[in-house]
Amino acid sequence: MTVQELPGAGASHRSTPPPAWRPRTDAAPLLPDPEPYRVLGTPAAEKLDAALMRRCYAELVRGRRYNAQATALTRQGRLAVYPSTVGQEACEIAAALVLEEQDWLFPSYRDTLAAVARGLDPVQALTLLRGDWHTGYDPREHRIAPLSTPLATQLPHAVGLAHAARLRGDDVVALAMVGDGGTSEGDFHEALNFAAVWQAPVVFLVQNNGFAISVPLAKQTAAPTLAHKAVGYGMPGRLVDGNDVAAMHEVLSEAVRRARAGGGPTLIEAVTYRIEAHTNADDATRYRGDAEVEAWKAHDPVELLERELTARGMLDEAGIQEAKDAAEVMAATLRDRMNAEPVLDPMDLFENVYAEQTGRLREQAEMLRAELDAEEQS
Amino acid sequence: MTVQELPGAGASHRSTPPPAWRPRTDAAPLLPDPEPYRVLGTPAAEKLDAALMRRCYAELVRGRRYNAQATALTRQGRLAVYPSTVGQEACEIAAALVLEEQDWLFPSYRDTLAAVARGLDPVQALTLLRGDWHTGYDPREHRIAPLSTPLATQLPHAVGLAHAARLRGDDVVALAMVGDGGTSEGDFHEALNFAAVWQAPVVFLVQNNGFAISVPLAKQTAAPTLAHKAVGYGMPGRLVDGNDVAAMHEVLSEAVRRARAGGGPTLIEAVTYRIEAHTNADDATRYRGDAEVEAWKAHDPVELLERELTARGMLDEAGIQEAKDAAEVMAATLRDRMNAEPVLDPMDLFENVYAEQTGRLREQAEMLRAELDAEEQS
Amino acid sequence: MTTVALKPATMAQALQRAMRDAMAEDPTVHVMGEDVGTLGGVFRITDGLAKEFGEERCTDTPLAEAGILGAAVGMAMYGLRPVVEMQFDAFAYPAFEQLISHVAKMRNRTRGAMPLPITIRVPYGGGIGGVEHHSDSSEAYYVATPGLHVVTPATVEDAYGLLRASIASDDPVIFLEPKRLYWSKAQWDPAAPAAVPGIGKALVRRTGTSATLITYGPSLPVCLEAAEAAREEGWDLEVVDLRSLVPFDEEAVVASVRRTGRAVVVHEANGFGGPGAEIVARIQEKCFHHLEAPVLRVTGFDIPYPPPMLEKHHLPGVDRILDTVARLQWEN
Amino acid sequence: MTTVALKPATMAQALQRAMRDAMAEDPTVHVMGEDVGTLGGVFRITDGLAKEFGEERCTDTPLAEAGILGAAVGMAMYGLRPVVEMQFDAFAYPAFEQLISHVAKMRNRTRGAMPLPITIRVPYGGGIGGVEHHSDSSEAYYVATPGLHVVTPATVEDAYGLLRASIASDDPVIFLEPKRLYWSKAQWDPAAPAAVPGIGKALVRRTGTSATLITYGPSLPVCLEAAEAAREEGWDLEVVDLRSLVPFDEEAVVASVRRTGRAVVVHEANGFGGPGAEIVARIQEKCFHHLEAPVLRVTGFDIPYPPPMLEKHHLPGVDRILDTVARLQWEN
Ligand SMILES: Cc1ncc(C[n+]2csc(CCOP(=O)(O)OP(=O)(O)O)c2C)c(N)n1
Ligand SMILES: Cc1ncc(C[n+]2csc(CCOP(=O)(O)OP(=O)(O)O)c2C)c(N)n1
Ligand SMILES: [Mg+2]
Ligand SMILES: [Mg+2]
Repeated sequence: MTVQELPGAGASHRSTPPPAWRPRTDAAPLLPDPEPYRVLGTPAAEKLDAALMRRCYAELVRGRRYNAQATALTRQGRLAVYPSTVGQEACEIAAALVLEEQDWLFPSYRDTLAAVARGLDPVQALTLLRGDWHTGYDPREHRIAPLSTPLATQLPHAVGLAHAARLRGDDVVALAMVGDGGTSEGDFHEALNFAAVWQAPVVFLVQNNGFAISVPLAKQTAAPTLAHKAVGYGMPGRLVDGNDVAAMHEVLSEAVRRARAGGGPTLIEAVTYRIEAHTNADDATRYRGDAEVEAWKAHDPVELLERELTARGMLDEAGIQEAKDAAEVMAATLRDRMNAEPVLDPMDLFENVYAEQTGRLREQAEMLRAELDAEEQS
Repeated sequence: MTVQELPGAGASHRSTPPPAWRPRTDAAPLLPDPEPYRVLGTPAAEKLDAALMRRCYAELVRGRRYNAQATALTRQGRLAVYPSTVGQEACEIAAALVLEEQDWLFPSYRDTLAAVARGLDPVQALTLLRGDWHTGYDPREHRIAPLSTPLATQLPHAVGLAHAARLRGDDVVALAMVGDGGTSEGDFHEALNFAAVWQAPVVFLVQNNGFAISVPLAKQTAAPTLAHKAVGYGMPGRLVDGNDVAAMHEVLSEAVRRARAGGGPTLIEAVTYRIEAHTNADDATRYRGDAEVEAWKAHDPVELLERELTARGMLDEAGIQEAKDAAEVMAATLRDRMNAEPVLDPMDLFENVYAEQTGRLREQAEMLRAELDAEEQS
Repeated sequence: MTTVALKPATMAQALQRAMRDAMAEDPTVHVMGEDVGTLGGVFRITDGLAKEFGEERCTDTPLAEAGILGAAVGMAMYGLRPVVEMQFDAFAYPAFEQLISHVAKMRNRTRGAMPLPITIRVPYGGGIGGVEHHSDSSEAYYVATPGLHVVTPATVEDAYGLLRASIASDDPVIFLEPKRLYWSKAQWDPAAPAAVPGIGKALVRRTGTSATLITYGPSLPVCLEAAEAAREEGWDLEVVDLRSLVPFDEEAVVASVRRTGRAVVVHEANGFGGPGAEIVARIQEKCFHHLEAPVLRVTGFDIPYPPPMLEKHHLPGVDRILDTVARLQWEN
Repeated sequence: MTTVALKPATMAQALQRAMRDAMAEDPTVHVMGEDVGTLGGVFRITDGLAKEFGEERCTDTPLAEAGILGAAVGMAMYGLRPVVEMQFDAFAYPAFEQLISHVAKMRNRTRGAMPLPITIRVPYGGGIGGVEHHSDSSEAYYVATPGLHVVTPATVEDAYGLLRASIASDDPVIFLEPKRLYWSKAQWDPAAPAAVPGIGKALVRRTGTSATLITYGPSLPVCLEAAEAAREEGWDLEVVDLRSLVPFDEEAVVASVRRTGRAVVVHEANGFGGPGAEIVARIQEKCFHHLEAPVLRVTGFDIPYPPPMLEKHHLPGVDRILDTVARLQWEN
């Protein structure tokens, strides 16, 4: 006996729910694939663009060398601190390569490599980590936002900038980078929500490198994957092998294209691994075992590409050597330039607090001036 | 030609991604149904528990009357402000009824009705909105957290409390209420994430009443439904007709049971509608049309249940009258009690800032004491 | 000399007009916040702007203050001039990290390359019978943060002029709107609003010789009333309206106190660690040999904001100001 | 009288010990924060606690400060005594709304029914060569918020004693740990730690007659050094260590300044609107007729925290303190 057959039970006691009820979009296309998308070592590698892949390879080799050089600089006291991206170079490089000139990159504190790969002078990129001025470059010149130390706070900036560009009718996409740990912050949530509501041309790239300092992903989230977070904002989520530069390039490019075409934001989770410690100041042996690190080393982004390209005859010994040589040149130049002690003017402390110095800053500047003069004389 | 067939392309250039890759849970069971769950007016109503439904009916009628009385009190100047839940009574009542004695309710500023239905003295529940002390009751006595005005901030409290109870081995579930607008706040995100990671016994009830003051849901989110947000945290999301008290009771009970059994948190989106303005101070005609309100009035939670129970012979005229009479008694008592001007002691201002009054508070208290004495004498 | 038709206008109207005129003059000015569009804001300060300039210029955002301010940062990075409304004082707190770590620091950390011309409008203070979290005087947090300007009007004319100046500023400005003065009225011609003053100049609202009352925002009318009442006691009080807490017009304050030799700072915010402390500290430093008595303060008590039924005891009132003036060691 | 084996211990060790002893004595004490468990915190202050008491008592949380503090509120509502670690000063800002609107107010808004015994440990201040956002002195925000205690140790012994007292307090305590003193050492016996002082009492760390230096936390060693150096100039400086900014030990400060007649307040936080302003305001009020000179301040400049290569110019140092003492109108 169904309710319809009940005595007195007719249309009268049922009501049609108002239309606001219907889900406004279908969730299925937003869901990521169950497995990270891969190209290298799969049939999809068939269609690799040789020129692009050789460029990626050169950048990966350079990126790896950059990481090594930066870490060496910390040991020599030339850098105060360096968060390495060894193992994550495919993410960093792909992020830089998929953007057009007019697009914007919003790096986290870890992403100096992406900034460098986008064309930023490595010395300028490392200013912050050297203990020199906070931002060593003009963000507008390279369209690279300041490296963001407060986690996830750069994400709403990317949304606002992309939204503003769209309102102005400009063809600009913003790519914002964040770590797995950063996805737990409220700012991550608010940024993705704003982006989806405004259909802003933003791509959110989460580098899931397994850890937030010492905290493993399992203590960070219970989500099936971080890419699944997309569905809650009404944007597509993509899961991709972050060590596969070909896959990274393809998935990021697609998201950038979509954003550029007015299709709105995308959330991409790149599954990768931080091979080195959190920074040179960290001791990773306190929270993870060698076996895990070794397993990931066997899935190295540089080697993955090198093997694929070699196997396909797209790269030979000479090509490898050429990339390595170029990287060595970059490293040597960087080392030399970083050896020069930067010269900072203490009086700059009072500049750029406001457009115009306030009275109290003038007073304080005078005091410091007098102190410096006195020092000089003694 | 697949990659395997390439000359030189063998196992050597493919690598098995490390195990941390696999999604840790299956997303499918977390996804809400595409349509809000309903019982009233559907075949599922067959199995209604008559006693429970009569109780719900009495509470709904009382709740509707309570709303009317509270709004009347604002007109008489007895309440400073009242955020009405007319149209949302099924959510409020079900939330109160599904909890055990030892469980905790975390209401938002709108949810005085849920608190009252849980057994809180309505005068105490309304203290805040009257302009009297912020929280008119001892939260521990009824296990009802203070009404939360800063949106979504109560959600992490619910998580922490539920987590603490679980650590202590106590059988306690926390039910936290929030509006559709509140889901955009960072605190919503952080609370749900903590709950899922900790597998805390919490139930999150979002009353999607279509608006955050004047802002419609379409400007708040682009998600398929708010229930879809659950998947990003790895908890199940449920979509339910918030005007169908039977459906609400069932879905909430199930989530509470699950939490109690150690199954972790659930996110429930109750689709409902705020029939009246945001508060008595708001003018809803500025942002929505009558037609929409009328459509929702035709899907009224009290009438829906009344029709169903009447049609099924579970409720007759006498039963209806009885519920109405009881509601009138409640309303009359409330009106009378709220007519009595509360007596506040200004010297209480300095109490409970700290466990012990600090020196400066003692000074300030002395000053006020002297002022009050002087006033009295003049 | 033209005759202008002065009509009674409220502070709310002057604020609305300031945004309207700024938006009309400068297409990069964008207003954003919760309920600012269709509704015109819960205080109706943005009334009509969405209609006149479109929802893209006056935007109802999702309900998330950090997101709002964070998005405004990005918009400003791209060259827009966002005017953000925080619905109430306490609801600006979720945006605190964005404010402190980015908004206040961006110009400095980019060595001037990326200034952020953002105006953050915050209705603040009590006296309107609001339930908890709706009446905070949060200025101490902003004042203690280098990189922010902190501005607060006390009159209809200043509401217009200071808001225009704030929107025109290339620096971030916390624009504190005294809620309980929203409906205060003055003769003011919206068709020919007064010239826009710069930020950072205090005004002597009443000259006097016995002592100086230093105040701002919602406490200005109270101080003026107290000054009137003080005449009966034989005191001729000067009243200084700071108008901006940062930059702080030390010159104007010091000049006044050197003249009168006595001073009382009046504000609603909690006393301990409040903005008044800084003002007192500077006065005693710069006027040490001119002071006949310690500089005193009349402020909100050092308690969380009380419920509406008790707020009158918390707020600085005429009697408490006069009692304090009486303690300025007149016998010496 | 027992002989105790004094060994050199660091402030970091004393803090760790304080938590360990509190956890051993009281099962309701729970430590939580980012990286506090397995890693023992980025400064290793919670080292070994997870191992000794289990991950449920010393918990690595997800990376979300508002969530951490909000969850701690709920845990405290249920009767636990959470000790929250914020990883660095500037990373406490995301939790600001929870702190101001709930933690500070809960006891008051529930009329005493629901006190929140939460200790919020915040490593603060500069001088460690940290990149931006890692060296803020954020105490002004906390000091201006009624309902919070604000405590900061300057010695190894106080690190232990004050942290124990803070954890034992039934009120929320902002426990500010001077980062650059983490590795400072003193003779201290971890097996028989000194008796736990209550919160709210300042200490005269050095007696003197010429003038009083009032300071706290990271600036105490600098002031003591300045006082030594001042002997050469013929000044005998008294040094007061506040130890807690809230409650503020006005009696101790006033007593000292009345004795010496001159005072300088020293702290790293920005001067304008900083905690020193309040201290100056109170001294001039309570010591007016004892003061030979205005009360001066040596503080961080009113700028965002500078990059490591310039921080030495920003931080109050011995010379700047002596220059300021020299300005205390000795000729009069
Ligand atoms: C708001 C905030 N909280 C805490 C920190 C301290 N902190 C710096 S890096 C880090 C871990 C970040 O992890 P993840 O987001 O996964 O990025 P990864 O370091 O792995 O690149 C933490 C906690 C911070 N920088 N900002
Ligand atoms: C953090 C915060 N921001 C803003 C407000 C102001 N405010 C009060 S109610 C409200 C709308 C809430 O909408 P929703 O969450 O949908 O709940 P509803 O009112 O519909 O029950 C707003 C913006 C607030 N209380 N808290
Ligand atoms: Mg990570
Ligand atoms: Mg709503």
